[in-house]
Formats: sequence, C-alpha cells, structure tokens
Amino acid sequence: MRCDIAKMARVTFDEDRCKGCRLCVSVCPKKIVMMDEDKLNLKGFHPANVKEMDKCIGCAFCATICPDCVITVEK
Amino acid sequence: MGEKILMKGNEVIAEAALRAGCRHYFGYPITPQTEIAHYFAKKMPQYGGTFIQAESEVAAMNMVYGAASAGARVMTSSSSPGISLKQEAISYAACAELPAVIVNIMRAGPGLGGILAAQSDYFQATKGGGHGDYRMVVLAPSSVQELYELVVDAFNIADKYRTLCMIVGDGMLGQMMEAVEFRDKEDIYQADKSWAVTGTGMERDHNIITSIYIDPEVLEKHNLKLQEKYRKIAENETRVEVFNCEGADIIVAAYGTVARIIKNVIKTAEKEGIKVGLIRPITLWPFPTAEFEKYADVPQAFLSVEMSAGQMVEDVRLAVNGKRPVYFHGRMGGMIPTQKEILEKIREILK
Amino acid sequence: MFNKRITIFTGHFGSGKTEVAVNYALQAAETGKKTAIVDLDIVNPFFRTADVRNRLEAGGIKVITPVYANTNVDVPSLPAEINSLFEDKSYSVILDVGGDDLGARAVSRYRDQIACDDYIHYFVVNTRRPMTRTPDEIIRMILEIQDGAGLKVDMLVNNANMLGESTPELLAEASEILAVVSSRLSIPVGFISGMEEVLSAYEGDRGIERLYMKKNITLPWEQM
Amino acid sequence: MAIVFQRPHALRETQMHYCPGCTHGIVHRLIAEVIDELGVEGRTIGVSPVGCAYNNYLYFNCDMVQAAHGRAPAVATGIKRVHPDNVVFTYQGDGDLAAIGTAEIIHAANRGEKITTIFINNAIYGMTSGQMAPTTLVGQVTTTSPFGRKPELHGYPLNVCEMLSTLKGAVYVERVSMHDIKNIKNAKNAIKKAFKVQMAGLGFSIVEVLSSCPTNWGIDPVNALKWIEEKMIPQYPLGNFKGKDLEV
Repeated sequence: MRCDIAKMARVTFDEDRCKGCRLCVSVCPKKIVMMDEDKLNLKGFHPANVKEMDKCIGCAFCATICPDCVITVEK
Repeated sequence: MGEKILMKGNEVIAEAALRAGCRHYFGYPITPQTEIAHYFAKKMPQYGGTFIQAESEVAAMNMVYGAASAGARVMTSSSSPGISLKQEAISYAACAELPAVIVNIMRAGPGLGGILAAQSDYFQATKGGGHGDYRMVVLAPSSVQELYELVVDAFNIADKYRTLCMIVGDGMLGQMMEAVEFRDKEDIYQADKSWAVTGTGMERDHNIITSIYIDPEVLEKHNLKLQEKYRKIAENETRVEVFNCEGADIIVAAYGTVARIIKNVIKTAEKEGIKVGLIRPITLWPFPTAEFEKYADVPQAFLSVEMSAGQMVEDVRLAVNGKRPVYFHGRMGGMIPTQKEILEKIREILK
Repeated sequence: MFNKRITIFTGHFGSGKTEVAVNYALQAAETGKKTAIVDLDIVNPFFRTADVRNRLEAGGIKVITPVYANTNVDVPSLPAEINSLFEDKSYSVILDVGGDDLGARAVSRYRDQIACDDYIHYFVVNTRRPMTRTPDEIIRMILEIQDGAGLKVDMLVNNANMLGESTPELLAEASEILAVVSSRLSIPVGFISGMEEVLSAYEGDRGIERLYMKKNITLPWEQM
Repeated sequence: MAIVFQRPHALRETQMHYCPGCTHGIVHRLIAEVIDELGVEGRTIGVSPVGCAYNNYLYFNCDMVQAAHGRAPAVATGIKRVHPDNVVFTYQGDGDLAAIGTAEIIHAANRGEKITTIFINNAIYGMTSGQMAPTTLVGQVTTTSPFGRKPELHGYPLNVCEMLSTLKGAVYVERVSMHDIKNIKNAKNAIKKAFKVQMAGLGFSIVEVLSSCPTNWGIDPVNALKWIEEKMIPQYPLGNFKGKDLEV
C-alpha cells in the first residue's frame, strides 16, 4: 500500500474477518467508518471500511471495540 | 527389598503413591478411606508435594484433571458415594486421555449406605459409572502387600497408556493392618508427556487438553482410537491368580479380600474330599476371560462369591459362556460371607 | 500393672492399643477387680474394642463403646455412660483411646476428672509402624499425644509386632529404641506386651513386667 | 507511520465463532493484549469453560485446558499446584461460574488460589439458547423465564463480585463493562492488574465483565451495549470491590 506522509493515521480492515456488527461504526468520533456498500466479503456481508482516510485521527476506537480483530491502526 | 513394617491398607496406598512419584493428591474425607488423606496431609510437605482437601469429590477429581493435564502423577481416593460424585470428571479425563489413579475403598450401598465393607461398585468401576464409551483399568488387590505393588503398577499403567487406573478394595482392605515390605526403589515408567500443558515457553505450538469434538466424524474417530487403546490394554495388562484349579470339582471366582476367605474354604473343603479351585481376577477390567475359558471344561460348576447382589458373576457367565452352570453367593450391606455358608453352598451345588 | 483405678492407653494409631487394652482388661478382671473398658476410639471405624465385646463381657467386664461402633454409620458420638465411671470408684477403668493426637483429644474432655483420680497413662509403641520407627519420631508422637490428651505420659509399652509375623527380635529391636526415648524424656518402660508364643521366647528385659496376650481380634477370613 | 493497534500475538489468527457484535471477542483480545504486555505467553495456561466460550482454547496461543461445566477453578487449581510459576487463568460465563460451578469458584477464591478468573456476565445462557442465568435481571424474559424473572419464583440476580469480595483469599475483585471505549480500556487495566496480582503470589483475583448477548437478548449489537449500560449496571455496579490499592 502506498504510504502518504501527509496522512496522520490509517486504519486497515481485514475485510473477510468482519462480521458486520457495526460496533466500529458506532464509536468512530469522525463518523468515517461505514459499511462498504460496494463490497461483499467472503461471508457475504458488506464489511466495515473507511473511505475518507484523510479524516482518520488514529484514535483506535474502532479497533478497540471490534470483537473480531479486524482492524489494524497505524499512526 | 527393605525391612518389613506393619501398615494399614489405607496408609500403604498413600505410601505407595509417594514411592511411585505421586506428588499431588486431591481428596475429600469419607469413611473408610480417610486415612489416605491423613497420611498425605502429614507426608506431602516433606516431599514438596500438594495435598488439598477439596470442597467436594467433584472438585477433587477436577483438580486431578488439572494436575494430570499439567503432566503430574496425581491421585484421588474416596469411597463409594464419593466415587459417584467423581464420575463426571472421570468420563472427561477418559476422553482427554489423562493418566491418573483413583482409589475406591468400597463401602456398602446403595445411597449413603454404610461404612462397612462391600464390593457393590463392581459395575460402576468396570462398566463405566460415567457417561460415554470408556474403560478404566481396575485393579483389585487382596492383601496389603499387593495393595502396595498394584498402586505402583497403577501409576505406571496410567502413564504408559494415558489412561485412568482405579484401585478397588473393600473397607476391610483399607482398614486392616498387615506387614508390608517396600522395595528400595520403584521402577517408574518414564512417559513422554510432551502433550501436557506446561506453558509453551514460546518454543512450540500450544497444547490443548480437551474432551470435546464437535464434528461427529472426528469424535467417532477419537472413540475408535480409545477402543484400540483399550484392546491393547486388555491384551497386555490382564492379571489373574489361578489357585488349585487343575482337576477342581468346582471353581470359585472371587476378588479382593473375599478371595482370602475362599483360600480358607479350600483348606476346609479339602478335608471333606472336595477340590475347590479359585480364579481371582486381579484386574476386574480387563476381565481375565481367558482363564475362565481355559478351565471351563473341568469343574462341575462355577461359583462367584462377592460382597454384592451379584455383579462380577455376569462377567464370569460371559467368560464361561454356557459351558458350565455358574452360581452365585453374596452378602450385602456390610455383611461378610462366612466360610461356613460358602461351604454349604458348595456342598449344595455339588450334590 | 493393674494397680491404678484408671488406666489410659494411647499411642500412634495401629500401635496395637486395642489389643493391649483388651488383654489388660481381661487380666485385670481375672485378678478379681471390678473392671470396665471404654472404647474412646473416634478415629478408627473398623477392628475395635466393640469387636470383642462378647469375650470381654464373658470375662465380667463392663464394655462401653461409642454409640454407633460397628454399625454402618461413622458418627463418633461418645456414650454418656462414661461419666458414671468417674463417679463410681468401685470400678477399675481402662480407657482405650483412639490413635494419634486426634484420637487423644477425645480423652481431653475428661482430663479434669482423670487428673484428680488415681490414674496411669501408658503410651503404646510399635516400632514397626511408620511414624514411630525412630526415637525422634516416637518423641514427636508422645508430645503430640500429650498435647491432644492434655495428660502427660507416665510409662511406655513396648508392643513391637507385625501381627502374624511377629518375632522376639522385634521386641529386642524396640527395646533399644525405647531405651533412647526413656532416657531423653525420663519416661520408663512400664511393660512389654506380645502374643504369648512370641513374648515367652523373648529373653531380654527380664527386669520389666510383661503382658502375655491372647489374640482377641480376628480377621473376617479367619472366622468360620 | 507505525502500527499502534493490531491483533496481539497471544491471540491466534483463527476466526472466532461468536455471533456478530458479541463482546466475548473483545474480552479475548484484552486478555491476549495483557498476556503480550506482561510477556507471559510462554508460561500462561488458560482453562476454557462450558458455554459459548467452550472452545476458546482454539483462540489463545498459550497452552489451554478445557474443563467440565463449572469446574474450571478446580482444574486451574490442579494445574497451578503442579506449575506454581506459571500464570493460570480461567474464562467462565455466568452459568458456568455462578450456577453449576458456585462451589468451585467460592472455594478456589477462599483458598486464595493463585489464579485469575475472567467472569463473563451477560445475564443469560448463550450456548444453550437463552435460558435464565443466575445473573438474569428481575423482569428479564428468557426461554426459561418467559414471563420475566420473578424473584418470588426464580430468586434474585446473583452479585458475584460482592459475594466473593467478602472472602479473605480473594484479594483482587473488580467489575468492568464492555459497553463503551472508556470501559473497555478500564477492563483491560483490571485484567492486567488481576494477572499481576496472581504473578505477585498475593491470592485469587477475578474480573467480572458485563458483556452483551445480542442474539439471545434480541437486540442489535450497538443497542445491546446501551442495554448493558442502562439495565445491567444498576444491578451490577462497576468498580473495584477489593484490592484497589494493591501495589503490583
């Protein structure tokens, strides 16, 4: 993945592990985590994802509440 | 061999376990086996081992489950109603293939029953008191000296096959005193316990001890593996004492202390011109079927004498397989069969 | 022997106290004394004084045993009748106390009545029992039992045996061990006990009294 | 950029079987993070329960033993006595710990057994599909309390931390919750302290975790967290019951 130095933080979703519970969506202070309507994962869900990555502040709330270790956070 | 000392059956169980390298004992008091716990309570600290008086027999056997998982030589003991409580963890340990030794100094039942001697837990020990298709090696000593030797053997068999071994004795065996001679050093089977939970040390994949297999095909496969192990144990570990059986008029089947009564009966009967043979199963499971088959053509009849309503007699019948009639004489409730009544029964059968 | 109103037998469990106490009682009764024996064993559920009740009673001895002795329960309730023996001084009383400090505790509740009476406390030793094999072990056991009973041991009894496999040599071996205990605790050996055939073959300790015993407790497979 | 949050090493890659939004997964990760941070993965032994987490032995990288229903504290006792230098934890639900295993947990705690128990309280039986638990709230509908839990019929919710904290052997007792980020962070601190208390040999430690069961509660995962906050916490107040000031 390309590394953009200007970005403050980045979250990556291991999409096929996502169970679509939306807990991450509910805790994101920037409201940037949402279910990716364009994708279906292996389980057939729309997995959680972040589109506007430049707004990510790397708070890791999404990762903290994720029950399935889907999310990795870099800062 | 060292010098002889006088010991109570229950003490010998504990001493033998210590000599066999058992350093962990978990139990709960119940007559007539509580001296086992007393002995461990005094001795374990000297060996740097663990003695815990558990909150229940249920917990005690689960502590055994944990200690065996951790790779230790471990033992619990109880008497009939307490053994019933241990059945849950016994079944789990059988499935998880954990080696451990369980002692049952049997008292009279059913229910709370009474503290006096009985042999009415034969079914429970040999036919599975817990759920599922499992077996335990069941050893039935008839003297204090044999008690010592079989407890040591039980630990070795347990480790060798990753199986449970149960020692069954009636209350008399636990309570009586006899001279016993200990070996200077025990022959201890050195088992590979790389399966045990000890911490991975970050050097290997994690070990798992479990008795759950959610895939029926896998569970059946595991069962087949267990059955194969039991077959191997039956092939290698069946033990029996055959006494006076060549040309006997009648062969008595008896185990434990009852077999000692029969030995006296044999002497008295001889004076009347009756030749009585004795087949004494030392392993109740695996049952020494072959010895009964071997002698099935000789005597007029077989007689099973037990301190129960007739439990081992079923295995005797299976082994004799209809070749000869099989009779039964038993006492219950803590009553002990007398030589006199056994002799009368023999005379009546041979009439 | 036989000259105190109350005779107490304690010891490590399995020391042979009961066999000694029963024989002692039978012989005391033979001297014409009005004798009572009390089974105070709350430790041992099998093989106890209660087993030989018939023989003792035939010898004119009053037998007091725990309420449930030799039944199918193991509640070690002490019989209230024991108190009567402290009142009625016409009896010679023999107390067969349970093993170890735990058993000795049962006698402790009577220690005030015993202490002001004419009594002797014998400690029975079988040196072929684990935990009483060496002078150190025996001394530890004596101290524990004294603690449990609340009564000091007055004399030792050499009862070295291995039941059917006993020999005079065992008594000789024990004699040496007890000599050490005696000198260290200043407690003399009161008497030597053994089955008649064994004890009569023992040549040593001629200066010490002897209790020639008969076997009173038989194992089930020996009984007809 | 550096990685600031990822799967802890002590948690295996295996996908967990729990329902979407079930907070069991969070607790598993917290335990694994604590094991990583304390550097004890190589000497940790976990004991799995019977209940939804019955096979969590597949999820942890440390050695694991699966125990019979309710018996984990006894099994852990056996393990700990054989390996006193190892870190031993049990993971138990409310049926396992507070119903069938009540005797085992009380006595392990009372013995001051040097083990750590992670107690998942979601006020319901998950595995067997939604029956009443000892911790089910008054009025809560379950498959075995279809008209709501009635104290006169079913008794009252069992407050495990309050009960265990009366025992001398239980030296660290804390109740935490999974209902928001702040509380999840608190939970991790509590679990870490509980492990440290064990490692310092001080006695028994337990962390009760209020957790959600969206499936059996019939509430979506996000609102299930609200249900914890609004319904469970009044019955099960959060906080430390014992050992707050222990220096470990």
